[in-house]
Amino acid sequence: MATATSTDKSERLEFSAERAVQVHDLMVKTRVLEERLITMYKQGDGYFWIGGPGEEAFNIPLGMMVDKGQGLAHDYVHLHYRSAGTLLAMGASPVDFLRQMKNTATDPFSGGRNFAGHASIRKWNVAPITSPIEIQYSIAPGTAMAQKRHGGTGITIVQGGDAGTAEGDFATCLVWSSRKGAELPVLMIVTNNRFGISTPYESQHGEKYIADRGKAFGMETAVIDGNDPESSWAGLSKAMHYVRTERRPYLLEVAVSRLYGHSSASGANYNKEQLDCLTAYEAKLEQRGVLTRAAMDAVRERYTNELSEAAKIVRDEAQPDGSTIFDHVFASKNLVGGEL
Amino acid sequence: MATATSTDKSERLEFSAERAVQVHDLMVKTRVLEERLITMYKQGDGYFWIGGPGEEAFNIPLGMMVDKGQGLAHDYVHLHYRSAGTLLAMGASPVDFLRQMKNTATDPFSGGRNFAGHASIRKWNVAPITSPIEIQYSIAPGTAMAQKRHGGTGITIVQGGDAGTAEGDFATCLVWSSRKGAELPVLMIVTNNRFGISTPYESQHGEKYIADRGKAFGMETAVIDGNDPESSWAGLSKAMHYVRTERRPYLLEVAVSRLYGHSSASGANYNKEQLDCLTAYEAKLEQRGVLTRAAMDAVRERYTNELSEAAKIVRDEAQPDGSTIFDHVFASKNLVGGEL
Amino acid sequence: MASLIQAIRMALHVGEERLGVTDIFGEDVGPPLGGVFTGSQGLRTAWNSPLDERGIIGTAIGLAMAGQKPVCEIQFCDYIYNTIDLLKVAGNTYWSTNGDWNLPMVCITPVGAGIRGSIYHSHSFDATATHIPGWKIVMPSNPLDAYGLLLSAIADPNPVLYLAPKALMRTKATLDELLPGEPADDKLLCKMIDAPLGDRSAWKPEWPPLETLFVPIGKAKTVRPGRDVTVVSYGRTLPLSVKAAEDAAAEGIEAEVIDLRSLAPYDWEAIKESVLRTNRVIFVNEETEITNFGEHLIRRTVDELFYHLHAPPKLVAGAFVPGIGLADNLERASVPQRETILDAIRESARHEP
Amino acid sequence: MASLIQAIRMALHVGEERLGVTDIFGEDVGPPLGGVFTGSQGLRTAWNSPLDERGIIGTAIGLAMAGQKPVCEIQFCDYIYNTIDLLKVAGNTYWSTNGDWNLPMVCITPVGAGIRGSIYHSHSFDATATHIPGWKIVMPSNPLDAYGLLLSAIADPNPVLYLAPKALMRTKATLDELLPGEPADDKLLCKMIDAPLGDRSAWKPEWPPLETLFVPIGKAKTVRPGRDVTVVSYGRTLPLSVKAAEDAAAEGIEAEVIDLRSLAPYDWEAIKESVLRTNRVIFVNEETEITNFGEHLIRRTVDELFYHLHAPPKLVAGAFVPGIGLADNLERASVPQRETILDAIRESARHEP
Ligand SMILES: Cc1ncc(C[n+]2csc(CCOP(=O)(O)OP(=O)(O)O)c2C)c(N)n1
Ligand SMILES: Cc1ncc(C[n+]2csc(CCOP(=O)(O)OP(=O)(O)O)c2C)c(N)n1
Ligand SMILES: [Mg+2]
Ligand SMILES: [Mg+2]
Repeated sequence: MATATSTDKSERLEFSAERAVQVHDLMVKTRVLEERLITMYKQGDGYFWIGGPGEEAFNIPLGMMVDKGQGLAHDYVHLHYRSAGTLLAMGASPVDFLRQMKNTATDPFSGGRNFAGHASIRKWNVAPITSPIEIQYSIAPGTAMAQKRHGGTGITIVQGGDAGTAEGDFATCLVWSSRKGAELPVLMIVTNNRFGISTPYESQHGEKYIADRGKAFGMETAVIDGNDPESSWAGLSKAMHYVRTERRPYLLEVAVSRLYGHSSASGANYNKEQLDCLTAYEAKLEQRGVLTRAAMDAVRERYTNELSEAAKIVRDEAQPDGSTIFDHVFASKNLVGGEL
Repeated sequence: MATATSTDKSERLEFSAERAVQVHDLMVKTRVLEERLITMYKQGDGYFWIGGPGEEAFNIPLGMMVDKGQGLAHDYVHLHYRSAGTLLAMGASPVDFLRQMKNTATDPFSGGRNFAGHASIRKWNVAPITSPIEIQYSIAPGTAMAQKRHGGTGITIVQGGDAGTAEGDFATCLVWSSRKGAELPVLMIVTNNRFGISTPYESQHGEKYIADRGKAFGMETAVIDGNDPESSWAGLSKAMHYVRTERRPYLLEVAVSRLYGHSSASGANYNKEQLDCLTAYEAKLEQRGVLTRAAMDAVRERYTNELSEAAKIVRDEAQPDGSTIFDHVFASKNLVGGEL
Repeated sequence: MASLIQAIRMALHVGEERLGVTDIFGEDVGPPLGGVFTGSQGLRTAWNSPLDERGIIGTAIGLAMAGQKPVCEIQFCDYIYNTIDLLKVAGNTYWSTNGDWNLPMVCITPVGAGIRGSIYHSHSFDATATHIPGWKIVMPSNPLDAYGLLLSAIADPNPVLYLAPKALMRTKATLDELLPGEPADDKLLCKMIDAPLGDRSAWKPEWPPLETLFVPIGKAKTVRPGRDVTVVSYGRTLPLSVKAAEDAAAEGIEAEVIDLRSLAPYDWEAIKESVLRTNRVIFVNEETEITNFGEHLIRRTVDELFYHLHAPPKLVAGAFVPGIGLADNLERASVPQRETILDAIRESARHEP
Repeated sequence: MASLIQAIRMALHVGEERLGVTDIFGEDVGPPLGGVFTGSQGLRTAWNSPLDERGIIGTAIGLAMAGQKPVCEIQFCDYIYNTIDLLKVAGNTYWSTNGDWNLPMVCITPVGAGIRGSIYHSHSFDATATHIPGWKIVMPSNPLDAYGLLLSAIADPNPVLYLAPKALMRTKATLDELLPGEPADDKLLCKMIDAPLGDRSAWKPEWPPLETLFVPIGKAKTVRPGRDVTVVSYGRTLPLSVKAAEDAAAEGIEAEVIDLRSLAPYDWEAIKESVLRTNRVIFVNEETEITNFGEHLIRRTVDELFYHLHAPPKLVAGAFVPGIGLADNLERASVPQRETILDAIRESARHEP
């Protein structure tokens, strides 16, 4: 896992072979997880799937570069429902995603209460992923404000889709992050797959780039290709370095693919018309001689087996009991305040 | 009243003497009205005052240039609580503002239900002025859309303050007005008095100019001096001409004063530190020889007497009866659809 | 025989063609999708909005002001809660302006549980909605009412909220409740008006020769007569209540079931007339149970009919917890089930005063 | 003797100094104004936010997540209705994450009529608020409770909504209800802690040596004992209810008045104990009356105490109209008055079963 220090290195255009292998490994792991989740849905082992295949080349570098930990010295991460890759790169276990898919009592994110892809990991400052689009952008200024006050290099990272930027909450984040003299260390990320469910970007946006919306607020902005992990890494390095050291906001727009459509509601079938970042990166690695086809196939096979085993375990885990609906309505301890 | 045609003339830097006199007359009329309302409040003839003294040099040109009328061929006007000048310039009667101040049953805007400054004039497409800050910006795209479809030169004008632009509704208007191929004929106006109640602009805004927020959306924008009626006229001419003919949005930021503080809640006392547009314009007119001091004093005296008479009339008008609270919960006719 | 969602779509079509509807819009409402529940496929005036509920309600208000007839959609009522201020404005405009501006707009939103929708696709909205003055509120439980209530909503000069029970979207009409003009053959109907899978760019629906039918807003319907206890419900819990009444009948208890259909204004006369006969009443809905619209109906019942009651009036509603959990056990424990309603019927009917 | 708003300010000060409050924020909450009702004058951690209620609630959630203790303000509850989705999220986070994240935040908002606030400065919020699970909700009617409930709210690890009755802001404590540590001389107190008129940039408050006092959330208080009828109220209508009870006493009716103080969780035991003695109950609040929290209390009453009632339980609440009109006649006709409450007391007490 990269620490704050390693991400502070200025951007590099070429990866080391080591990092390339690590990124590739996590990309495959994520893709195999998503495919397993889709299979579970299709086999009736879950009611709904939504996830991030097509965003691995961005989400994995992001997860690797997060300064992971608990409390103000580390990054706070406000993600959305396509973020499994980021979380796997941070070290989350794929089996937990299967648990949420199958809504078992063992689901560590919600105890079988929430949809797939709605993680919550307080011990790593991963804010609960919620369904209402874009509200994370209204919440993010709060964690960032506490970090600004605390000092250090911890930042707040908030991510959402392109269509969601039409909600007022996106503007709220722009406004609250850029107040003069009270600028916040927020990295605002928009993963632009050019769709909101069925609605194409072109039909709803007057902006050429969403990132341009930051400019009126004096924010640094960039638009990067999120279909390539190396361009993602470079873009993230630059953005994170700025936010960590300047303690000011940065708006990063990232072009990504949506490889299995919006969600299970739209069929969850592979879309050949979209650029597949994994295929593309594998071609690059093979061509560069970093990994052979056989080695890459072995990676995939390993994860496929792992996930297939994991699915078997999860299949036998208990569902939550109906009587538990009354649990956790009110807290009796201030966990976020450090009470144990 | 200027019609669409007359406002289509391109901007002129110098006013004709005739127009200057007309503008001055309306500025005085508006100022005297506001002063009367404040007096009423202070004498206990009303519970609350809020209004627009300090914005006359902009609001009056605006009202004069509105294409006034009912229905899609004319302008729809979504104002806020500092807009008496605009409405007087459109031809509204000052006495009606006194009625609302004194919440009489004769108040034509709300029958004694709403606060001072909350007009509603359907026959002139003046949308009801509501208290929740900024929601008019979420509503304006609706009237503009109907006008775009209808064709012609009617536009939607929406106005609010600087602090209010932090609400998501302002962004909603930017987004909905600028969708590619579906751009709307909306003139978005921000009257920037550099305060939200007690909170200074500088402490809450990262934007140098609020108007810059339009740029990412491909909108035309301008920042003008609203403390001078001639610069207001020029800025409005240009903006309106663009919106009327191009059928696309325009964002106009206007520097204005707040001469009597926020409202009666903050005392409603004259603030000598603010530039007084009326004093300034009178000096200009006198210097140019357009009007003598005596002539201007006469104008003021005439309106002072008029308003004082009007206040007497209103003092004797009946308050609404308690039983009327159940009136107008539901409409039985589609008035906006043309039913009579 | 139309399904409930097809009935909505046909009503929207009739609205466009004969009642002046100018805009049917919301997220994914226009082509290519035509609504996440297919409710706006093939409609002439349907268009996709930005992903912005506040903009949707605001624009509907503006369109109504400009003399248009908008029907807007909030994709799921779970996402309507950032617009309550605007809904309140829509509801108070006619009153605040002392009758100057009416706002003829319809807002459709799918509601309720029963589809394993987890925390954010299971909300009910009737408690919050009935607390907002100035709106008419309807909620059909079958295709014919879905059709007739929507036409009435469109024709109404006021804001009308149309709550569409998600879990009943595919419920079919019965043969004696055909929509006026629709073909009895449901396969044929699907062929005529359902968009094909895949590329739809060249597709056009073939609308049956539909007639208008107005189910009056404010009129309940007794869907099952009975002498022993009155059950008042609406939406998804209405058919559940009917099933529970059938179960009760097997035990010799005859429950009368009233489909309220309109929540504002609601048909108090129908409730009263029934309770005066049965002397026992149960209100059933799936909203969370604190500050619930059924509690209003209970209050009115004890206000006006206290001495006619032979048992305490009952509410069967959703558990007061922060969400409906995804797992089947959680959903079942959170919202009324056939058995819970049956229990309430038994308890009320067998209660000795 | 502090006024209610001074009690709030002093509680916030104690919160800052002894209970870890990190942020007191909202529109005009910081210097120079210190709140439109002066509630945050002179506080160390008070700051002005952008004019954006969604940002205020969202940021409070974020601050709470980050281990801070935010107290945010919505300037008037009339302007909270664009944040209901966020309030719901704050209320469901602990539950949705199965106990992973609690959110220790307080949201203060002035509520109610009685100050000729017209349509947008007269709203009540108790109906909407009590329908949102996961929040604790308190509403004081006097300075001592205002102080003690706010300290409990701050100490609570959950989101707590603090409804401050606008019309009671200047209500003074009585001598036997002094805040622990405050001077009895109210002029002195004003001199110590009220910001001067004019330039305040150099001003600093001089805080009295206050002690903590926690009024437990969920505990009602019987403010007037009585044997004939129970009146349950809170906030602005509580002192009105007491006055109406005094009027009734002059007619020989002894009404017991309970100040609920907490709306969620609420003190059912206190209500029950009283109703079991008086057998008659009236719930009084100023919210609009359809889908009203008092209706929930009536439902619970008929559920659990039906056969103990010697009269139908009554609700005295606001008229169900889209707003409270500015003119005095309109306001009086819209919300409960001393006489309306007295009428209800008479009717209930004299009702022959
Ligand atoms: C407030 C809100 N409105 C509507 C929805 C339904 N919805 C779920 S995903 C989605 C589209 C999101 O598009 P985008 O923001 O581009 O993210 P993407 O799914 O493309 O990554 C919609 C409308 C929602 N979840 N929340
Ligand atoms: C949604 C909402 N929040 C808060 C208020 C209370 N309020 C009334 S005016 C005002 C300040 C508005 O400032 P600005 O937008 O700059 O307009 P100005 O009054 O300066 O013209 C506030 C906070 C309100 N009316 N509506
Ligand atoms: Mg997208
Ligand atoms: Mg301002």
